[in-house]
Amino acid sequence: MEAEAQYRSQVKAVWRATIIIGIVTVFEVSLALSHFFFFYEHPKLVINVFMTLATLLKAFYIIAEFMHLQYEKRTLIITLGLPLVFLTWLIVVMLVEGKFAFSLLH
Amino acid sequence: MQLLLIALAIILVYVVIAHVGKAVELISLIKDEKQRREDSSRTQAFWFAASGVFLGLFIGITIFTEWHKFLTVPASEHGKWIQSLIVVSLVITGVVFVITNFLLFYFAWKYRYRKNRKALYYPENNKLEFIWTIVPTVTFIILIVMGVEKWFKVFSDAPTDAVQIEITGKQFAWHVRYGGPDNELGPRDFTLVNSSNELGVKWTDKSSRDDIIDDDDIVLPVNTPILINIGALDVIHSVYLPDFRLMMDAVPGVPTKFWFRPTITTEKMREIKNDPDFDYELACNQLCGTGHWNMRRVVKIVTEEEYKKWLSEQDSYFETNILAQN
Amino acid sequence: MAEEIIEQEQEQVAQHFSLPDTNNEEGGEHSFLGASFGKSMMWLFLLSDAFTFTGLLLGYGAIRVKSEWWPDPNLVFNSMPFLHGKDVPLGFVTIMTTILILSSVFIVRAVQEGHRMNRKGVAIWLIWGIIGGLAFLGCQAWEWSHLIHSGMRPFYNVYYAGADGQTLKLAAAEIANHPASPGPSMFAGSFFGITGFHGLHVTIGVILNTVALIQTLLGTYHKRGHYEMVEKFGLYWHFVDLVWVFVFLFFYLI
Amino acid sequence: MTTDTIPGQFSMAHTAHHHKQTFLTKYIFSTDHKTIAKQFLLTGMFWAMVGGLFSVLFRIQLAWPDATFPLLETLFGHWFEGGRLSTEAYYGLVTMHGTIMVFFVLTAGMSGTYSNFLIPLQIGARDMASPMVNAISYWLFFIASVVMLASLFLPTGMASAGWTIYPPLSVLPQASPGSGMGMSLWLCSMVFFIASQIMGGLNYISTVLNLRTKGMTMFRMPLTVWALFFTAIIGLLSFPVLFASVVLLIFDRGLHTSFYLSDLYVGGQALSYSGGNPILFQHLFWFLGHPEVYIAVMPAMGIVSEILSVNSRKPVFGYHMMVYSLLGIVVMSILVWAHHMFVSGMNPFLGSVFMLFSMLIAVPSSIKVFNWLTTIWRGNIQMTPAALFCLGFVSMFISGGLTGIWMGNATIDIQIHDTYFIIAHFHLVMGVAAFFGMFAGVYHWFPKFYGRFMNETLGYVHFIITFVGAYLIFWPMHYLGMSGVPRRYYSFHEFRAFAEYDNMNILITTASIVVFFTQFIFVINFFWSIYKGRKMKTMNPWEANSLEWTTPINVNDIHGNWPGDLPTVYRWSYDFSKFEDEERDFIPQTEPLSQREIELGNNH
Repeated sequence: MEAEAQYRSQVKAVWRATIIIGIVTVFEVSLALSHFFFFYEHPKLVINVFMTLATLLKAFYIIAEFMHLQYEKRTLIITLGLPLVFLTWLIVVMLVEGKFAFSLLH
Repeated sequence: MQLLLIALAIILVYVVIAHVGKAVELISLIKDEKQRREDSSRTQAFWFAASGVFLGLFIGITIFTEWHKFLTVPASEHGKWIQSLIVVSLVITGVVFVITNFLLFYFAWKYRYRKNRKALYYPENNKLEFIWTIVPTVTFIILIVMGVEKWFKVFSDAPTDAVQIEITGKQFAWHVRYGGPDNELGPRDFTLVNSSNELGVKWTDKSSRDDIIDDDDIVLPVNTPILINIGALDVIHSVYLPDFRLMMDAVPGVPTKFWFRPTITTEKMREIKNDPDFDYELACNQLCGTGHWNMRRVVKIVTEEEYKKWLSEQDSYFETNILAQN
Repeated sequence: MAEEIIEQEQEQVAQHFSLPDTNNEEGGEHSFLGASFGKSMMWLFLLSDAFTFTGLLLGYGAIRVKSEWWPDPNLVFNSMPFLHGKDVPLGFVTIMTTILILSSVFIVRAVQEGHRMNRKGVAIWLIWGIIGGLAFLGCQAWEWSHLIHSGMRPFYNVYYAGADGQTLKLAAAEIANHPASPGPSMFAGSFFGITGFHGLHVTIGVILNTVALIQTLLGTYHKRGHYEMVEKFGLYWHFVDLVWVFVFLFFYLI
Repeated sequence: MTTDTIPGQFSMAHTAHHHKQTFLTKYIFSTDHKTIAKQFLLTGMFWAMVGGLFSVLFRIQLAWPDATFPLLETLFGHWFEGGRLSTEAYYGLVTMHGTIMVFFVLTAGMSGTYSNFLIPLQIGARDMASPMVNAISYWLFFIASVVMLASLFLPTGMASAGWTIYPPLSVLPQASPGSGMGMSLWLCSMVFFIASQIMGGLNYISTVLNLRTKGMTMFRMPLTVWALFFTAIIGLLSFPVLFASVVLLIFDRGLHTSFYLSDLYVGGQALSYSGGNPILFQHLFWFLGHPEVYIAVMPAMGIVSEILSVNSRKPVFGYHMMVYSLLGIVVMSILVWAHHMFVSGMNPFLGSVFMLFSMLIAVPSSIKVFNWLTTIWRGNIQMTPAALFCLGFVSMFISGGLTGIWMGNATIDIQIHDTYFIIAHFHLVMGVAAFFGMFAGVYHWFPKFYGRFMNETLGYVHFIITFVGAYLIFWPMHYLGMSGVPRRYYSFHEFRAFAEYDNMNILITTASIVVFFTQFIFVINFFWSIYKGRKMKTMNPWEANSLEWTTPINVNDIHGNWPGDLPTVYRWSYDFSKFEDEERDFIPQTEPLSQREIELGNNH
């Protein structure tokens, strides 16, 4: 019956992750709407940062729980995680370049 | 018919070569395998070493005969910095090039196959590997530091008194606009382009009224900072002035710029080069279509007095072309 | 000393022989990733697909950063089907997100049932997952057609900046007077381009899940002894969900 | 000896493949990795000849810009209208030469051939992880080839925006005749090609990770497998970004979005594109484009390490360092792309960061060079054609690599960017060098490919002319570039400064014609030897250690590579000349450690 218990705990973990993702989504949307309704005159930067972090949290739960990655072998996690360094660098470069083009134009 | 004959001749040559190869192989097979390997290794090591000597001579001789062509006199301030970096790199890489290539050919000759000899089992030496990790790293870091310092100097902000000009690329020519007496370029809008206003200058803006647009040689003063505002109308071009070591892409939609300080007038350069017809040339260096090779403009570097005189003789494009026509 | 080394070596050799073989039918070195080659191939594919989507999203990001002004998504995505004229900012897209996440959860459940070799359970959850996917596609189709009806095209954007920076919308009658897009045209271009590319992925995912469903119903996987195929297609489906989370952030929230 | 004569020995696991084979299933739609490797090789050879021919054609134009060649008009029709290469055809040929050589020959032809052939054979696997995906990978490449080939014959001209297809030139048919249908087919072909590469890469990686035979730990793999493995990783991470950039380009062309376009006035009218940024494309493109050069040269590095070691009868020096330097190259190569764009109008601060990375990537490369030199030091070098090509590779790699230190220095790059200097640099370091690796591989593994040897004499002739010729072609280009001659010019006579190099251009073109025709010696040798070459009589003709030489001579008839059980591995593949007093100077990987070795300790 050990398998059965494991199954139950896994199912529970998935629903838990679902609820967390749901709450985070509600949090994000309410942040966006609160800016829209109450702080429209103010810059959105801080809220954007919080929403990005919330999305990363969601992404973490999708990858770790739904895609089952946190239960996989460590090497697989590392193999998939390390290339994200390249992505990060690409993102940084592109956004800096976009800003630079902005500064040239205005 | 002629074509057929040529084709036949070529094929015949190849067939002969192939048969010779086959025959040589058959002859060599008579020998003992190891002896055969030793003989052919000697022959090939000889030819390889000979080709190394030939190439060494070729490279050595051409470097000396072509020296004046590839290390030309830089005609700008930052050109000299680049030149000095090139000399440093040339020395470092030259030494490494000679040593490593020599060792390669020498080892290939010295350690060619002999049937009675055994190679040395030498799989690792951490100390050695450590040395040739560290030494290149340190060398490169020195080069990087030298390069970065100059790089930021080249791309620093132009002095405020820099002469403003604008070079705009289009297929397949350059438009040049000078700031005019107020040394300020008026704004542009690509939707305003038409046959009488090929750059789309906004004439409503005051600063554009005195701008000079001239299709003749580009005239610029010596020893004065010059800020080139670069743009393009249709595709990416690249402003390239080899003598000034100046290159910057002209990108439609994204204005770029480059400032430099020319140090040698055209007249003086003619003396230096001992070539009375010499001219500085502006070329396009980014593939921009079928006329890419054809975008030539002459740049004239003159003394400051001559430049002032030239400037005073120029008319505002707005007054002579736009006002006069309407 | 020598004996120790011999022992060590023998142990090492013995270890090579006793390693469990997960993939190579004839037993080989242990799997580096701890997953069958099929699953590692799917993971690696998803990794490379993540690079594709990052490239696309950066195309959008770099342009948005470069632009002086961008329409406020709260004012653009504020319609709901069956609620004409009502202003519900971000309402519909939140529903879409929920649908896609739930559909992802259903597929996880299918995978878990697969581990228990529960054929019926797998089939039921797969059906739910497919329904979720189709519902999402339907929602996207509605949103697209709504935007297209209001005059949006990949190269034409009806939302433009008002005098003090607020988002205004061009009325349908005025469009003819504006041959060039009044607002940043890339607002529409990147939206259609990237959600379209994502939608293509969703479509492929639905097809894959349908294939898995048919195979499950036919009992192919049961005969095979494992439901790994469901797991692999499931990974793909979660990835689609993952991408949507970011699309949601970048196009609707920020 | 066919598989039928050894009943019972054939692996149980693969009896499914043991059905009756027709010509079609065996040679055309085969899922056997060896056949697919040969398909890649032959397609690659075809493309190499086309690409080489194109380079000769436009070199003729550069050497004799004002002469006419009626013969060429007869041969090539409207490209040579009136015996002179037209500008449209010139830029088309330049573009196609780059595309074909970089993508179809040095990427697909190179890693397609060797990954497919060597990975399963050298790690002791029966086939790729997924033979089906492998076959699909080839056929996608084939479709890409057909589409690209079709684009050559378009009456409106082939793509002519350079192999880097920078927008807006590649987007606007008004700007260049080749940007119409020609570019559409180019992009279409590229989409198939990228799909092919990603599928192949997935397969190579999971094969190496999952299908190694008993005892074949990662650090016992031959360096070829390491190199091909890393190549696949680079491809897997960078091709998707090219895909993204191509997709956005297709959006711009088809849907009139303006990801890459802004403020354009072309053909007498202002276009409605706005808000885009052409530099964006360059970033996305070079995110693939730079790793791409390592995709081309890394398999050659692996092949050279392996063949130099086998032929100098010495273990490759610093095996671990070789692996780590490959890894270093993988990591760095994906971080340095923007050094192709120092003067493209990018942020100068980013430029300096990219300069730092670009210079540091030379460190692992120089480690490799020193290790190769030490590998042949005090060796016993058998001068087979394969070994000669490897030595040639090292020389080319040094000569071309050192100028990389110039190009990587952003400040120097202001002067030599996009001139003939860069042409010399990358042709030496990743063009000729990678080709040399490819030739070396063919000469070395030909017996495994076809059970026969290639003719050595022809190999020697091929090598020496190609080697000297390549230097004669590319060395003078350094001088041209340093004095400012830009690349991709149809004629240098417009400019006074560039017109004075006629002699050098004639030298380069003559050498290139000679080298081009020399390659036919190789081609003839190749096809001749398939049918008439000296037969392979022993299983291990080069006395090498790696697993591919433990397969039977007729391995091509066996889908599954080893007729019996898979071999077991006890050591690394570089135990050459380990004991001076032993008659035999190599110890195959399948041989258990002897008592003496165990006592000695420190074994790989």
